[in-house]
Amino acid sequence: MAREVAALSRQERLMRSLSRGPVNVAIIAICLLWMLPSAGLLVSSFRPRNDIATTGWWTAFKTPFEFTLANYEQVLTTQGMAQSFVNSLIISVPVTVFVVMVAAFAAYAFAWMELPGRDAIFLVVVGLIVVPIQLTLIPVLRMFSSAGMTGTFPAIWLAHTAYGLPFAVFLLRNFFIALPKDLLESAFLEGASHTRVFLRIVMPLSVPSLAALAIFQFLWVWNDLLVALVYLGGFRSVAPMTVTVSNLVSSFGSEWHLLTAAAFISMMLPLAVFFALQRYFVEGILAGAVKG
Amino acid sequence: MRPRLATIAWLYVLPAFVLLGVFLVYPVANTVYLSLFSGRDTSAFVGLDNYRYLLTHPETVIVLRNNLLWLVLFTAASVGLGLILAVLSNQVRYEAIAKAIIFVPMAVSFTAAAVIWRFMYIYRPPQFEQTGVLNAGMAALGFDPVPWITNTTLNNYALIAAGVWMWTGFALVVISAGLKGIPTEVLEAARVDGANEVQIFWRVILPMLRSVMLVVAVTLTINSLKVFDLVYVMTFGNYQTDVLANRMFKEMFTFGNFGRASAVAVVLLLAIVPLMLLNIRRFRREQ
Amino acid sequence: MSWLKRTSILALTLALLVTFVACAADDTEPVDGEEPIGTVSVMGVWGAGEIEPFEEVVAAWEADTGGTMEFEGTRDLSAILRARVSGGNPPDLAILPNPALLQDFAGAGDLIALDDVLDMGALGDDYADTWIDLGTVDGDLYGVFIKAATKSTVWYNPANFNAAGYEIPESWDDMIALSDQMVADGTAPWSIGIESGGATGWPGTDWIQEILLAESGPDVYDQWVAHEISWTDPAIKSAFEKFGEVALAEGYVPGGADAILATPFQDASYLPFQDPPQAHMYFLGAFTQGFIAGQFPDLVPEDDYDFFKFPYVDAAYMGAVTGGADVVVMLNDTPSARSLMRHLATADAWESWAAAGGYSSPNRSLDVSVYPDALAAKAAEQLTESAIFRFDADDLMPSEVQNAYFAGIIDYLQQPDRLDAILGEIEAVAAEAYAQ
Amino acid sequence: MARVHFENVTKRFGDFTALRDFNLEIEDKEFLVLVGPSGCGKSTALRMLAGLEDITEGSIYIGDRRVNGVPAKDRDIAMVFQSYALYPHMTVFDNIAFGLRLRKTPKDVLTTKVKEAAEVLGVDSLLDRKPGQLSGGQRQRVAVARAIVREPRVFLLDEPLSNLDAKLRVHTRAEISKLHKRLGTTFVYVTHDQVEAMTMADRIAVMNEGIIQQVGSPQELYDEPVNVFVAGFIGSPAMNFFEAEVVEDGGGVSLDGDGFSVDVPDDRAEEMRPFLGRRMIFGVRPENIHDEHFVPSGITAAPTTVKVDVTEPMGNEVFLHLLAGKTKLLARVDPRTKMSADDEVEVVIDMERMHVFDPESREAVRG
Repeated sequence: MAREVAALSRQERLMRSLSRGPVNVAIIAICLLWMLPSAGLLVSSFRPRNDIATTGWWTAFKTPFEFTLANYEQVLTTQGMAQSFVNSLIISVPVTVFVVMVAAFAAYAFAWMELPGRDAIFLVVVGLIVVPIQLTLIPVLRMFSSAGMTGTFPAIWLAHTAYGLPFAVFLLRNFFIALPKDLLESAFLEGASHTRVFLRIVMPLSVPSLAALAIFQFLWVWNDLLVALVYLGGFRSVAPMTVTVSNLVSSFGSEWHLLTAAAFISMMLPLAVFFALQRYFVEGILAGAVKG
Repeated sequence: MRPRLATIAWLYVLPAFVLLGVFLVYPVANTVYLSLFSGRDTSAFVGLDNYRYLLTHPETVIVLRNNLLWLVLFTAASVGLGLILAVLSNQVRYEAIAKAIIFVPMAVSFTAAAVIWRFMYIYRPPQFEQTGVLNAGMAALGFDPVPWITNTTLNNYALIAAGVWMWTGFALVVISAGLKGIPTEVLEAARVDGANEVQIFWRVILPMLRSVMLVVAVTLTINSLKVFDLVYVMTFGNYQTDVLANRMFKEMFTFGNFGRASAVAVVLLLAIVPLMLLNIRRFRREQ
Repeated sequence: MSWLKRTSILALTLALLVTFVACAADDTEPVDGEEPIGTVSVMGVWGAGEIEPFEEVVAAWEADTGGTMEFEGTRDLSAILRARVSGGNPPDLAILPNPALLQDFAGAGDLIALDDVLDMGALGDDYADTWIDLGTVDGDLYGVFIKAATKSTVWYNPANFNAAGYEIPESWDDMIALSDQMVADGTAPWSIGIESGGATGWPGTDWIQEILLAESGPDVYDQWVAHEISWTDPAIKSAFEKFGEVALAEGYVPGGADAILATPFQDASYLPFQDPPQAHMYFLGAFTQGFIAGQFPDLVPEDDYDFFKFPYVDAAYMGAVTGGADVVVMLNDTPSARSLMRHLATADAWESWAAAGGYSSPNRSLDVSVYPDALAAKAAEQLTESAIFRFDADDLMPSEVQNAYFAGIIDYLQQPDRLDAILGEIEAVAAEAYAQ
Repeated sequence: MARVHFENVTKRFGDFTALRDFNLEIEDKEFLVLVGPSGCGKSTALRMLAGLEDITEGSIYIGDRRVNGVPAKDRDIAMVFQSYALYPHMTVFDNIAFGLRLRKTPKDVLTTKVKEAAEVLGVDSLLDRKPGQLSGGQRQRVAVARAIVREPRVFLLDEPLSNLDAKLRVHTRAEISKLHKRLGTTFVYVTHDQVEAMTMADRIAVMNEGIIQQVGSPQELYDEPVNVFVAGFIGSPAMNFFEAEVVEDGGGVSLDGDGFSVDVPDDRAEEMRPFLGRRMIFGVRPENIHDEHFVPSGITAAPTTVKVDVTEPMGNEVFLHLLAGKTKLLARVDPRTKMSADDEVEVVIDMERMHVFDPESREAVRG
């Protein structure tokens, strides 16, 4: 099925392409449909303000062409945009690392160590996936302000790490438990400690699923607005991209020309990360979700 | 040896426990407690009044209805489309590209997605040139433009469509991975046994994908119950599109009604827990 | 393996950083007395086009005192502010978009009374009593109104009016007659759009409030705001029906009710100024000037766009004006915050913004000549000179009621026959909310 | 009539040619084994016959019908896969019944047939289980039962024994032979194991690098391999090869190898004369090298001095790894031999049974 046949008799090739015809049409149609919304965003972001409000983006391809970089210029030169890009990285990268580390330790324990009531505890941990984080905002903010941590990066690191943990533990534990038992047992027989097995065998073997988790986590944190707004506030010195972008919109109405450009800028890094690590991503998903 | 091992095990899970306890477990417990009190200052104990309100008030009944709509349509459409695309794209050479295209929306923030979809759904009166893709299409086909976001019979579907756009990529990637896990020989055996492609799909592929589909479906169902950002950004729950998570946000932060907000959260939790149990039971069984 | 080593080093570095930042964050708390001025955080709904002029307003204070202002902008101010206040981490100052929030927070004891912060005598000279009253809760002043906008402005294109020989209407009946004339001439009289994301409906409430004040007068208006009369009162119902006379009349609004619901209010403001015009009139606050100027930079104020005052229904209330305003409140009592608060309460501070445009001051001491054009001055005058001024009613109501009111506007446009039921539903929400 | 006929069949995967001008006739009710090292194209040939691969060039006939382009389901064949390819979500009963169900077989007939097939393979007690609950041997039986239940015209088996342990493999080999006799159907069986081929086949087709090397009965292949490849592939342990020059030796002919020499018996000397002065490849099977003390009667002795490198006693025989000069030879000798490692000894090579190949074409040379 996976193997493609390059050389077929002409008749057979014709038959095959005829029978594949509808499949190709369907896939290409759906792909185009899926790209349509993003394409509209991209095209619009290069159109002058007045045009966006009065004509559809597809009319941009009619002559006379009127494209402009002004929207991007305005967004990029907005005060604090560069700073907020850095802030987004300062928030997302450590959180991603923390989540992966903390979850990996816990997941290893749930998969391979003896803990009283292990499965029940695991159930509770995974059950926490369902908690809507909005409901944690106030109690957590209270703790932060009594600790004097509001508006600081460590506060949002801790909070985001905690919010990401249930899913992360769930994913990694399912992957770890699917590792070949013999491999770990032979290491134990040779006298390796749990820590050694974890660091030297389990972690290196799990790179795909760690990468998949890291991508997910990075995307979530990068794209988060609510948590940043509440724990970090909108100060320019700490505000991430999402907060700065949402501030591009004045208190009145919809500035499409800025929103489209800003939305596209905010999408670029996540997309780059995703495409760069796509291979790991699929492998990791496969491992975590399918093998169980 | 034994006690020392357990100690190490506890050390491994300790950081996770501390974080989860402080940031999730404690707030949840607090919420359940608060849901029994009324008003802004949550001083008066009212028992289950907040729940009664939630389950009987016309406005909140619409919220429950909408969540049900999300649960059924969003989950079914995402899983269904993901399955169809996984099977179809498995047969073409540009599979990787096709999957990446479908997956892209996963990498988009809800804020950006909301911008994108408000752009799709823009409505202008019939006598004007349409600037939204959908209404331009309607106009090209000779229909009147449709106010997708405000029309109360359509707007929930319009929001769900945006959700499906975002999450089908997830379903596709996971189901496709599952599909690749089916040994080619089993499909060939079915072919030799006399099954045509349609029969192979229904009687061999689909049953073998069951557990993968279940994982995807449960994940998406949980998402459908927790859906917040899209609704928050696109309609804020106006025009009868409100959902539980947004309602909770509104009650808590806009109205300052903590008791009621907590009750909404508890209902949300209670709705999701059975699904979670289902998911975990499946994993237990497979081990 | 080296990957792991690198990550552990990274983690360690970050852990050190945590301690460092946590310590660094602590030393900004000031001590009592006239201490050196530090950083003041200000939260508001303002975004692009508003933050920059506000920073200019603060620049003078920063230069004088050596303090700095950090602005936190968020579209969903009430939610974020409530979370921050509940979490014990409010900003020093906040610029609230409506007095209802002020009353809410002041009532809960979250705001600092300003009576001993500001020179109350000078404030009384600068502001009409209406503004002082709106900022007062239980006898204490909690907020100073800084940026206001009259809402009684109907925008039109003078060139088009002249060409067609249309007269500016003074009464409601004149306006309806003019509208019918326009329909007969082939162009829709009105452009209306009430879409505004999460706050959809509010431009409609501006109509209701304007009509209610122009028809039933300020006393009924006040009773309504205080919920001393029911939402099912004939005066309220009449205001809705008069709104319907315009919004739902055949041929009055391009696209009818569907378009009103789905069109963003900002986009709707463009129609009278397009070439050819798609409509002749647009009713919304003075800030509409900014939309028109932004979309059509070549148009000349007064020649190509202008406004007239919303007509009276009952001649007794001919000069009545509604409006809205942003109010600055204090949440942390620090010398720095007090210092900035005092600065913001002066008329001089705002001259730069007034000159830059898009700003009307409720402060009588601000010289009208600083406004950049005659329209801006005219709008500011309408605000400060009006015989009867009433604050935007929905901004004074509890948020549940405001929410139900917005929803009521939407429902009414979709199902005008259900008006009685819709008003009954809002009343039910109000009865509960005001009881608390 | 279920003859199978490959006619000038070629299969290419992109630039790689898996099968080159493949011609083979398989008679009705014949048990034909395709054997060869992995990657030789044997599985490709089988899968083309099954309809699982397209045919690049040439034709395949089942009976009189040209089946190019006919989907697998319409070829009336059944196949047992190496991994058994059981449907994991179905019970054993449903696995066996699947093909019949697709053909809308009436329910009572279906049940009878499934039970019959299960009984034949001895899996009738497992009908309610799922494949996950079966052992490897049981799974293999279910796979066979699933194939036979449909009474196909041709029965294809793709390395069906390779996942079984050695003991079970020997046992199942015999069972499959019995099954073939009982069913009276054409069997095409693919394996890389020449023992399986020798023990079960009516005829064997030896393949290498996409080309059929030789087709014939097991004995023909053993006795008269047409080239070095077949000679080395058939027979276990494999045939010894050495290069040697053919020289005149006092009226007789002898072979001058690297560091050893052996006489050619008179009755084959004439045959060697045309190659006098040339280096040829010679093949001797291990069973044709004997301990000088235990030479069976009736063979023409050609004694040679060699050094014993390693001895491997097997109980019923002893394998001797020998060094004749630089040439390594393996001998399979009588268990009573006293030879031990490092001994300089005399062995007797039955040169009448020697095989001679042309060093260039590597084809067998016949006198």
